[in-house]
Formats: sequence, structure tokens, C-alpha cells
Amino acid sequence: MSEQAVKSGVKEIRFRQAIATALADEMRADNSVMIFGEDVAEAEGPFKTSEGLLTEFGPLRVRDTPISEMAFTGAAVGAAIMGMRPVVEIMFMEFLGVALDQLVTEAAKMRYLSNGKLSVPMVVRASCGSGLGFGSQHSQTLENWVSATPGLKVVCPSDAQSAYSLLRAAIQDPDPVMFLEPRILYAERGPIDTSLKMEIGKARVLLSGKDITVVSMGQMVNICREAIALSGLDVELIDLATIVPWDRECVLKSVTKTGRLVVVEEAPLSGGWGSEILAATTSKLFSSLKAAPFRITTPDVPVPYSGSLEARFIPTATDIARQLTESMSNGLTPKQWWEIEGLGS
Amino acid sequence: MSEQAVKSGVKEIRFRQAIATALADEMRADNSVMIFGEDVAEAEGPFKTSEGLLTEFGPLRVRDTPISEMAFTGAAVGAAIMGMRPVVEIMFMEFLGVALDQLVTEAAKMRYLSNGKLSVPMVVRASCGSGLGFGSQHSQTLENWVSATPGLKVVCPSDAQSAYSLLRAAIQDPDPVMFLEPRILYAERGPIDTSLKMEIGKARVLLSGKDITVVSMGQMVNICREAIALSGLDVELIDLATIVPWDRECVLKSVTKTGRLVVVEEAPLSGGWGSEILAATTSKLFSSLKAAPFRITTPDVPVPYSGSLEARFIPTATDIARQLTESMSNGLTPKQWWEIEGLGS
Amino acid sequence: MSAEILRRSEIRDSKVAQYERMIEIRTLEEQINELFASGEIRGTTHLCIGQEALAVGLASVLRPTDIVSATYRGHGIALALGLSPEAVLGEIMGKTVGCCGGVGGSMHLSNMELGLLPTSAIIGGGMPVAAGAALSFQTRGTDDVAVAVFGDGATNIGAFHETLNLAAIWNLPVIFICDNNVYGEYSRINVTTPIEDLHYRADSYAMPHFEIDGMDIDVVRAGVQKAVDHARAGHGPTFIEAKTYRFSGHSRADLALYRPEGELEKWKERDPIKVTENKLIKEKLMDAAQIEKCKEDSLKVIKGVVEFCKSAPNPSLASMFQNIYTDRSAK
Amino acid sequence: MSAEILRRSEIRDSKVAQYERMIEIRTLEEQINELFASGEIRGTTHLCIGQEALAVGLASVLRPTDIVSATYRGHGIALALGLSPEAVLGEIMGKTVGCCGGVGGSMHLSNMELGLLPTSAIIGGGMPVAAGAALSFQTRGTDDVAVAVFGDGATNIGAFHETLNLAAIWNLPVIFICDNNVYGEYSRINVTTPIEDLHYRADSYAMPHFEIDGMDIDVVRAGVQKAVDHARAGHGPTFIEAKTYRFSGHSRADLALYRPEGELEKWKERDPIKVTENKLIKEKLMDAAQIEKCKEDSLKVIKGVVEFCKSAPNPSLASMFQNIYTDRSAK
Ligand SMILES: Cc1ncc(C[n+]2csc(CCOP(=O)(O)OP(=O)(O)O)c2C)c(N)n1
Ligand SMILES: Cc1ncc(C[n+]2csc(CCOP(=O)(O)OP(=O)(O)O)c2C)c(N)n1
Ligand SMILES: [Mg+2]
Ligand SMILES: [Mg+2]
Repeated sequence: MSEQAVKSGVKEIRFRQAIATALADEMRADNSVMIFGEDVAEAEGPFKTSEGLLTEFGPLRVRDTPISEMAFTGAAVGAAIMGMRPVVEIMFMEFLGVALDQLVTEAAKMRYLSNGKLSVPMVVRASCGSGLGFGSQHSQTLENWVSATPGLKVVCPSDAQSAYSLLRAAIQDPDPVMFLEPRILYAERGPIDTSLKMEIGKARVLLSGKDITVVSMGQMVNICREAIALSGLDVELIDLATIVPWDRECVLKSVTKTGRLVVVEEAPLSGGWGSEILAATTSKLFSSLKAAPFRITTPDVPVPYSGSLEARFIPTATDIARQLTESMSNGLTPKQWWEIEGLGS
Repeated sequence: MSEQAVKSGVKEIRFRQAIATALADEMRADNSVMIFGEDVAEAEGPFKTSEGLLTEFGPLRVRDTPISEMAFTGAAVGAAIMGMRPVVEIMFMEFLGVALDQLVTEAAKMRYLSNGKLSVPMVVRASCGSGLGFGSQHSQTLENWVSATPGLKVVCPSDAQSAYSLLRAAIQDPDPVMFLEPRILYAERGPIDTSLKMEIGKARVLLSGKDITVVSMGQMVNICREAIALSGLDVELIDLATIVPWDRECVLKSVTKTGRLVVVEEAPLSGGWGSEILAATTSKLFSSLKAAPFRITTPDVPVPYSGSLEARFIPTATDIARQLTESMSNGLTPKQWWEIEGLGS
Repeated sequence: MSAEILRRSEIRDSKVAQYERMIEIRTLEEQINELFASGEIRGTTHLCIGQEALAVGLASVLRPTDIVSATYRGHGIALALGLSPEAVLGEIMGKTVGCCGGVGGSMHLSNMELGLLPTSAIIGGGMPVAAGAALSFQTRGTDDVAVAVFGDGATNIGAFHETLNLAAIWNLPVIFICDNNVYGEYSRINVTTPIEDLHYRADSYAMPHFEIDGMDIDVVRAGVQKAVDHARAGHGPTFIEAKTYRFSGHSRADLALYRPEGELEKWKERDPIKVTENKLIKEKLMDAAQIEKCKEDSLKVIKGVVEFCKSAPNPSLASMFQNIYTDRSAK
Repeated sequence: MSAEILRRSEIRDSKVAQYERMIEIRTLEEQINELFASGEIRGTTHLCIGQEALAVGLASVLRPTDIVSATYRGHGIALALGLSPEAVLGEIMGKTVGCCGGVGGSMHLSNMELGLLPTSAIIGGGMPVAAGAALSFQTRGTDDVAVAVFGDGATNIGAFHETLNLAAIWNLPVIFICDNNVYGEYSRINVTTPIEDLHYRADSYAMPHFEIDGMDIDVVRAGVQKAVDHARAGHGPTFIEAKTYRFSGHSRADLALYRPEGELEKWKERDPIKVTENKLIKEKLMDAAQIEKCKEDSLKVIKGVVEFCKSAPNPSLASMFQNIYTDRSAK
């Protein structure tokens, strides 16, 4: 995709191309932006999210690394402190399990521990989520690993446009940003306007409505759209987009209007990010709520491999539509899909 | 402390001795129990939580390790699969940041990935929390790292008795257990009855009352007791003790009675474990709630070093008493201590 | 004796059976490749074509009470250790007949009766686990051994370093087998690793080490046997580097166009299947016709397995919720 | 020129100034020890008594634009690089006059003007960060270098291995200095590490390496200079093992009773302060009286610093909430 074409206005490109385009545009705009990770250079990324970068920006700024997530994440910390804006790729979010220290205990605390004398403008990109048959060690979203970390920001786009605009914002951000890319979206096409800026910390109201506020993120956003259409309800759909710091203003405003809150997430029932949204909103707006606020999540199970199971793992549009409709009618928290099936705890 | 003395009934011992006693009693009862970690053998533990073990059980079952958390946590996984019941010590919870993979991606998924053919009866003990001047890389609680992990259990005692009884339960448990030990409690004394059994997954109702349900954990439990006394309110105090799987039955029953829920935690406002309790309880009991449920947390900051600041970091009994009283009087969510001070976000 | 244990015992002493097992692996891997290509399997898969001698060689030397931890590139090792092709392919196809009932997938094969731990999809993830199994053997005083198999790329991950050090200082009965197939994903080893002969890294831990030709099953057997004897006798760990070559791409979508010209062809001259055939013929254990027949038979069997697995049922929804925690009431 | 940069430049060429800085470190550490013992400081602290030659030696060779990542045992390095005793002790006492305004503490000293990154309290935590600083230098084409200082115990952590490999394959201008003080916490190195001379671990990465006597500042200077020249010239990383000894316990509560009898005494014969004094006297740069005076002066100054820090204010509550994210409006 030529720069020209992208600049000329709205075009349809794939989510993974939006990532590559954002990286390229940032690298053009700022010499200090560099990227490294496993097979991001010569091979242009295991998910082709760095297409063209090595050719255009050369081997100093686009580097393949050994299989050493701790070292290269940490190298990003040092490079960021010393004037670069590194973007590193963690191929699958789970691999952060061998590198977490550098992100949450070093990067996120560096500014505090230097009395504000340094900043760490780095981005850690990681593909995440289920749906592609990668099995239980390669399919989780795992926002919880990075969510209680003052000093770190956590972002998750839901379409090509937000992938592009938020990644640019993340690279420009002076602080460390964890950038979660729902893997199943890489191949999805969507319109993209490269002149559109998005801010970290701002949610996107995708549909406005007055019956229910649905807060969602990542790959669940599309499913929510479908569910809302199915339900026929007048739903306000919010793509949270940033988990830390999340857009309290936007969510509170919406729930003040609708009086109903549903959070739809890919994370499991226990420990998922949606509890935070629900808890904070309920604490603030308790008396304005017209119905029990609730979460629609995946069950507390490792992500199953078999296609037949994995397809059932995340709540479907039909599940969500049912849950919204039930809540609208009786104000109670409807059952999760597996409770209907009589499964799980 | 002689076995005799402990057995003879209720005695006062320190929290760290309760840990050592539980380890010793389990090692006596079961040959397959072994412990390893940094300086747990010859030095008897950096916090003296393995006093006497090397002498009694010898160097095969009580081992010092190199500074290699990933390797020794993983070694526990393998040893547990092959018939041992290893207990490993992560000196400070933050160090799990260099070993998380083995606990959440290997240990917790092994049973699932063996089609139920194996189990992983291991315990990872880690000291956690603030209050001793260790600074921002050695003072967090970090339950969030392990909370969204189906296959793993997460336990946190609040006094010598629960340290003893829950650690024994954790070691006997057939599945991996993360055992969080609030470091500031190590030196605290408490009565202990070694014949008292506690179950993982069961909360403890420490005070029964009908005005408000306060759910707390770890070092905050004592502070809550004090706060409740100060407030003069009739509060039901629940020590959650297990975060995964948490005792829904106990909490729901209590809130059904009181109609009011407050969660008091050492975790930060964003990403803390209390949101889960609040969200799930609200979803289920929305119409029985008489007031906005809310959390009392620490602020979204790295744990500060200076004694003057660290003492202010966690909510005090006075803060909590104020918040309970305000909520009782107007049903609204009261301000956190730093909001009162006009600080933070 | 279970069918799996029987399959395991077959390759213990018979060179012909070892060859047949290598052919079985090759045949199944090729079928898997086709099934992925035709879209009949989703997800990802990592073939071990070219690495069969290592798989069968090491399996033939171990006891079923020994423990093996391997990786996502583990189909060959699983078959060699005795898993049936149905258990392997069934798992890869996500069917109930798979060794994990279909919930694990291509990267997670296991069978505890045969000593195969669930293979790990995390680089280096299986290494400390193997050391831990060895720790159990040592503490309980058995003479079983643990084996960790991992790739060349894995020698750059922290867990590798920590595990070797721990195994050395505790003198654990564990054998580290680095399957150096020259590539880690799409990167040739020289791009990621400043030395070529990885076994020298064992010097950092004062651990005995040597290199073997991973294309020659007899060499593999002798090398692994030596390390196993050493460990069983209580002398601790050994590091073995097996020089092999990944004949296929890294995973299903990879055509491996990044290889230097002629490299694959050169290595194919040392195809472990060919190397073994030549030996068998020379030693007069098989002739050309028997070899041909063995391949044909294997293809027939495996095609049957493919059909069997295709028609096997998908897992029940309930199986998604099982085996997460141990059901203590059931014990 | 700031006072800190001036302090830094003092030790560049003058052996006397280097000695004085070593004395300053020793004196401050001893005062810190007393302040902890008397309960006037809480938390924990890790003294570098016995390791002063390494701190001052390396600092004297580096430029302020070079970067140093060190550990919780970093008071000496901080002072050597130019931080004032007030900035160091103030931080340890949690006062506003500390280099981090009192919110960091004993384990987290820093000063970016002097090239000192916040020292890390995580074993191995600072190593990849140093490599990253070197990566920046390399990418931007400067001839600055990064230095990572870490302990003997840290050579068993995964980050050590990964970082050395990465630095080698990218040929980064970074110098790894292992301060082998024989102990990691309460464990003697032989309990945790199967080799004694840790610098040989660099062979795993085809990285140049050598050992130096960490008790002799001139040897330290020469060794570090060699590695720095190598790195500045674009020839990549070097691994230096400095043989030192931890004269104190691991941290404040530790009496180090686990040491073999006579070990401490033997090492004390090579106390870096003594070694330097002997040389200075031999080279006629100082005489016994001047040395005595230097120590007395230093004690006087440091006692003043103690009083100053004691009476310095505690941080405001607001400072708990600052410097977590970058205030973009303020930029
Ligand atoms: C911690 C971690 N990082 C990255 C990956 C992604 N990954 C899967 S296979 C692979 C290459 C491994 O190469 P090697 O160890 O040589 O094994 P081979 O695939 O050649 O058998 C990588 C990088 C992973 N699974 N785990
Ligand atoms: C990842 C991690 N594990 C454990 C610790 C606890 N710890 C602090 S210092 C120390 C010993 C380090 O020894 P060494 O590297 O030799 O440095 P020294 O203290 O001797 O300077 C340990 C184990 C830690 N800080 N980080
Ligand atoms: Mg390889
Ligand atoms: Mg040391």
C-alpha cells in the first residue's frame, strides 16, 4: 500500500497492514523509532505486521532478535531511556510470562525511580486472544498481567482504524505502553483514514443508544455489534480501547444516561478486566442504575484447542443478544452461556 | 517451639513460625513434601520461615537454589508431576516476574494438557506487600498476576492461624497453589491451634454483624478490625483468605443479610482483586443492595519508600472507619483518602 | 502390557523396527502437512521431517519410567515413545481419540504411561520441568532419568541457562538434548547466536557435553545411551547437541524460502531415512524391496488412521470444563 | 559545570582524589551501617565495603555520557560517579534531599546527568537495560558505552544469559562487569554455581572476557579502560570479572556468621583501601599523616552529611503521586 494511497483518504486495509502502516509512518516521522523482536525484520513479522520495514528503514532500526524476550524487552527499556522510541514485538502475549519483569518492574517504575528525570517511551506489542486453533498456551488475552501497574498504559484496538491510530499514539506516548493486538483481527479488513488521530485513554462510542451501555474491547467489539443488531435494542456500544487508564468519563456518562451496564470481554469470568469497569461504575452510579450491571465473559477454563470447542468458548452474538434482552426485561443478571448448558461452576 | 507445645493446644507464635511449623508438620506427615528456594536451607529462610527444616529433614528435601526463579519454579512443576509435593519460596512476590511462565503457563495448564492424567501438587510461597521500607520493586501484592489463571489456586492468610492451617491445606492440595504471605505479618504473634483445619476456597467470617459486609484479606484484615471498632458499626468482617476460587457463597450470604458491601484491599485502585468481588456480588444481589458497594484501596502509585509516605500509602483504620460511617449515613461511595487530600487522579 | 508400552518395546533392540518407526513418523508428518494444506486441520503445526533419527534413537534407549519433556515440534518423539498415530493425529485434529481428547492440540502431546510430559509451546518451558522430574528421581532414590529435548533457538532463552545451572549444581539425572536443526522459526542460527557448536555452552556449568550426528540413529542411540548411563549411575547431567536439519518450514504456512540455496539439498543427502536404509541394506537386515514395502504399508496404515480420525467425534462441550482442577471427590 | 559533574571529573586522573573517594564511600557506608543499627533508618540496605576500588576505578574511566546500570549494592558506584553523599544518604533516609526525593530508597539511586540509571533491586534487572542503552548508542552512532555491574549470584539468572547473547550478536558497546564478591545473600558461590571463574561464561557468546583483581584500583582502571576502548571503537561487548569480597553481611540484619573461618580475615589483608594506601605511599603521593588526615576529614564531612540529612524534610504527600506518568502538558 503506497503512502499516497493511504493519505488520499479512507481505504480498506487489513488490521495487520494497519499495524505495519502505523509503524512505517512513525518511523518516517521520527528517526528514533525502531522495532525489534523475533523474525520481525527479514521475515517481516510472523503475522506480517512489519511488512516493508526492513527494506525501508534498514537493519539498524529494524532488527531480528534471538528468542530472548526478557533481554529484548529490557533492551527496549534502556534504548527508550536513552533517546530511542523502541517498539518490540512479543509474538504471543503468553511469552510476556518470560519477560514480565522488564515491563512492569523496570519500565513502569523507571520514571518514578528517577524522580521524573527520565521517561520510557517504549511500546510492547503482543498478539493475543483465541479463535485460531493455537491451543491453551497461545490463545489468552491476559490483560490482568499488566493491569495493576501504575506507570504502564494498556491499549487494545478493535479494528484497522484503531490499530493504526492507537499504535501511532502509543509510539508517540512518552511512557511505556502495552499494546494488545487481537490476533484473530489481523486478517480483517476495515476502512482507515491515516489522518485520524486517537488518544490513549479515550474510549470510542461506536453506537449511541439509550437502553443499555455495553462496554467491550478487542475482538468482542464486532461480536457485540452483531449481538446488538440481533437484539433490536437501543444499545450504546463503547469500545474501551484503553484499559489503563480507562475512560471513566465516557463510561460514566453513558451509564448515567442508560442506567444499565454490561461489560463484554474475552477474559475469563475470574480475574477479567471487566470487573474493574463494573465495580468502579457501580460505586459511582449506584443510585442511577436501573438493572443489575453484569459481565459477559469466557468461562474459567484454559482455551480449548478443538475447533468445535474453541468456537463455543467466547460468547456468541446470540448469547449476548439473549443476555441483553433478558436483562432489559427483568433487570436481573442473566446466565452465562455455560450456565445455560449446565456446565462449569 | 517444640512440636509438643504446639500440639498441646492454643499458643501464641509468630506468623513466620506458623509457616515454618506448617512446613515441618507437612514434611513429617508426608515424605514427598520438599522445599527449595534461595537461602531457605542453611540460612533457614530470608524471613526465617524454614527454621529447623534442614536440620530435621536433610539436604535432599530442603535445598538452597541459585538465583534462578524460572528454573526452580519449573523444577517444582516437574517434581510435583513425578510424585513430590514441592514447596518453593519466591522471596519477594515481584520476583515471580522472572518466573511467571512456569506457574501460570506450565503448572496451571498441565492437568488440562494431560487430559487429567497428571496433577501438579506444588505450592509457590511468596512474601508480598508494603510497610517495611523495601521500596517500589519489593512491596507490591500483585495478586493480579495470577488471578485470571484457571488451574491455579491463590491463597492469602491474614494471621498465624490461617498461615498455618492454609499452608497445610495448600501443600495437601492436588493442584498448584500460589500462597501469598503478607511480609509485614511475619513478626506478628497470634494464637495457633495446630489441629484446626482450614479449607482453600473458604472465607472466614471474623466478626458477624448486620450493617455492612466488609471483605478484606492479608494485612488489611487487622486494620479493618481496628476500623470497625472505631466506627462503632455492626460490621460483618470477612477474611476472604482465598482469591481463586473465592468463596461466593459466604460473601453472597453476608451481603444478602447486610445489603452493603465494602472491599478493603492493599492492591491499587486500578486492577486490584476487589473489583472481582464487588462486580460479581453486585451482579447477583443488585436488588438487595441498600447502598453503593465500594472498594477501599491503595492509590495508583508505585509503593513509596520514605517511611512517612509508606505509612500513609495503605488506608488507615481511621480512613476506613470514616468511609464505612459515611456510606452508612448516605449510601454513597465515600472518597478515598487521597481524594480527601486532593491528590492523585 | 498396554498397546503403547508394546509399541515402545518394539523399537528397543530391532533396527528394522526402529526404521519402521522412522518411516511411520515421516509418513504421518507428510499426511499432516497435506491435511493442513487442504484446510482439513486448522491452527498450526510443526513438522519434524528430517529429525526422525533423533526421535526414534532416543526413545529406543529410554525406559517407560524415564521422563521426556519435548516441544511443539514433538510429533516424532511422541510416536517414537509409543503413542499411536491415532492418538497423535487425533489430537492434532482436535478429536476425542487424541491423546488429550482434542483439547490440547498439535503442540501438546502427552502420555504419562510412556513418560511423555505434555509438550510445551513455550520456548524453554519444558526444560526446568524435566529437571524437576529428575529432582524427584534423585530425591526418591530411583535410577530413572529425565530428558529435555529442545531446539537450537531455545539455547538463547533464560530458562535454558537457569536450568542447566540448576541441574549441574544439584547433579540431577537429566539429559539435555539440543536438536540443532539450524533454524529457529525463520531465522538461521547465525543471526541469533554468536557460536555454532551449542554444546560448548555446557562448559558454563561444568557439565559434560558432546556433539552427535543426529541423522544417524545408531550414533544417536550410542550418544544418548552414554548420557543415560552416566545419569543413572548418579553422575549427573549431560548436554548433547544433535546436528539435524529441519527439512520443512517452521510451521504450516512457512515455505522456508529464506534458506541459502543448496542448503536443504545438501542436508537431504544425509536424510536420516536414507542413512538408515543404506545401513540396513549394508548390514543385510532389509533389502530394497522390503524397504519399499515398509513405506507402502506405512502409507496404507496412516491413510487408515487419517480416515479414522476424520470420522472420530469432536469432543463434548463438557470436556472444555474438565481436568482443570483435580476432582478430589473422585480420588 | 554542575557540582556532580565536577565531583566526577575530580577522580579522572588524580590517584589521590580516587583514594579520597574510596575513603568517602567507606566512611559513608560505615555511617549507614550505624544508622541502621541504631534504628534511625528503616527498610534494608546493602553495603559495598570492600568493593570500593571497583566502584571508583570504573567511574574514573567513564565519561558522564556513558551509562551505568548497577544494583541495590550501589551506594559506592553512585558516589564514585559523582552523586553527593547528601543525595545518597538523603535517599537512603527517605528525605527530599535524596537523589530520588526520598521515594526510591537505598536500592534505587540514580542521576541521569552522571549516566547512572536507577539501580535495580531485581537480580539481573539492570543488565538488559544497559544493553538497551548501548543499542541506542549504536543506532544513533555515538561512541558512548554502557556498563552493567552485577554480582556473582546474578550470573545464574536468565536475564544474564539472554543479555550477553543479545549484546554479542548485535555487537553492542556494553561492558559487563561481574562484581564477584564470593557471596549471593547467605550462600557462598560454590553452593549455587558449578564454576568458579565466572568470566568463562562469556565463551558461550564468543565474547571477549578476562578477570581482574577488584581490590586494586589501578588494575580495575586498566581493565575497564581496555573494555571501554574496545567498545568505543565499535568492537562490541566485553565481560570482566572483578574478584572482590563482601566485607559486610548481605544486608543490614546479616552478621555473615556462615563464612568459613579466616576467610574474611584473609581478604581483609587485601582491603582495597590498604592496597591503595600502600601504593600511594610507595609512589610518594601521600604519606601516613596525610592518609590519616584524609580519613578524619572524611569522617567529619560525612558526619555533617548525616546531620544534614537527619534534619532534612520528609517528602510531601504529593510526591507520592508524581512522576508516575510523564506530564505532557508540562513538556
Ligand atoms: C518464549 C517463547 N518465545 C517465542 C516463541 C515462538 N516460537 C515458537 S517456535 C520458535 C523457534 C524455536 O526454534 P528452535 O528452538 O530452534 O526449535 P525448532 O522450532 O527449530 O524445533 C519460536 C521463536 C515461543 N513459543 N516461546
Ligand atoms: C530476581 C531476584 N531474585 C532474588 C532476589 C533477592 N536477592 C537480593 S540480593 C541477592 C543476592 C545477589 O547476589 P549477587 O548477585 O552475588 O550480588 P551481591 O549482593 O553479592 O552484590 C538476592 C538473591 C532479587 N533481588 N531478585
Ligand atoms: Mg531449531
Ligand atoms: Mg555476590
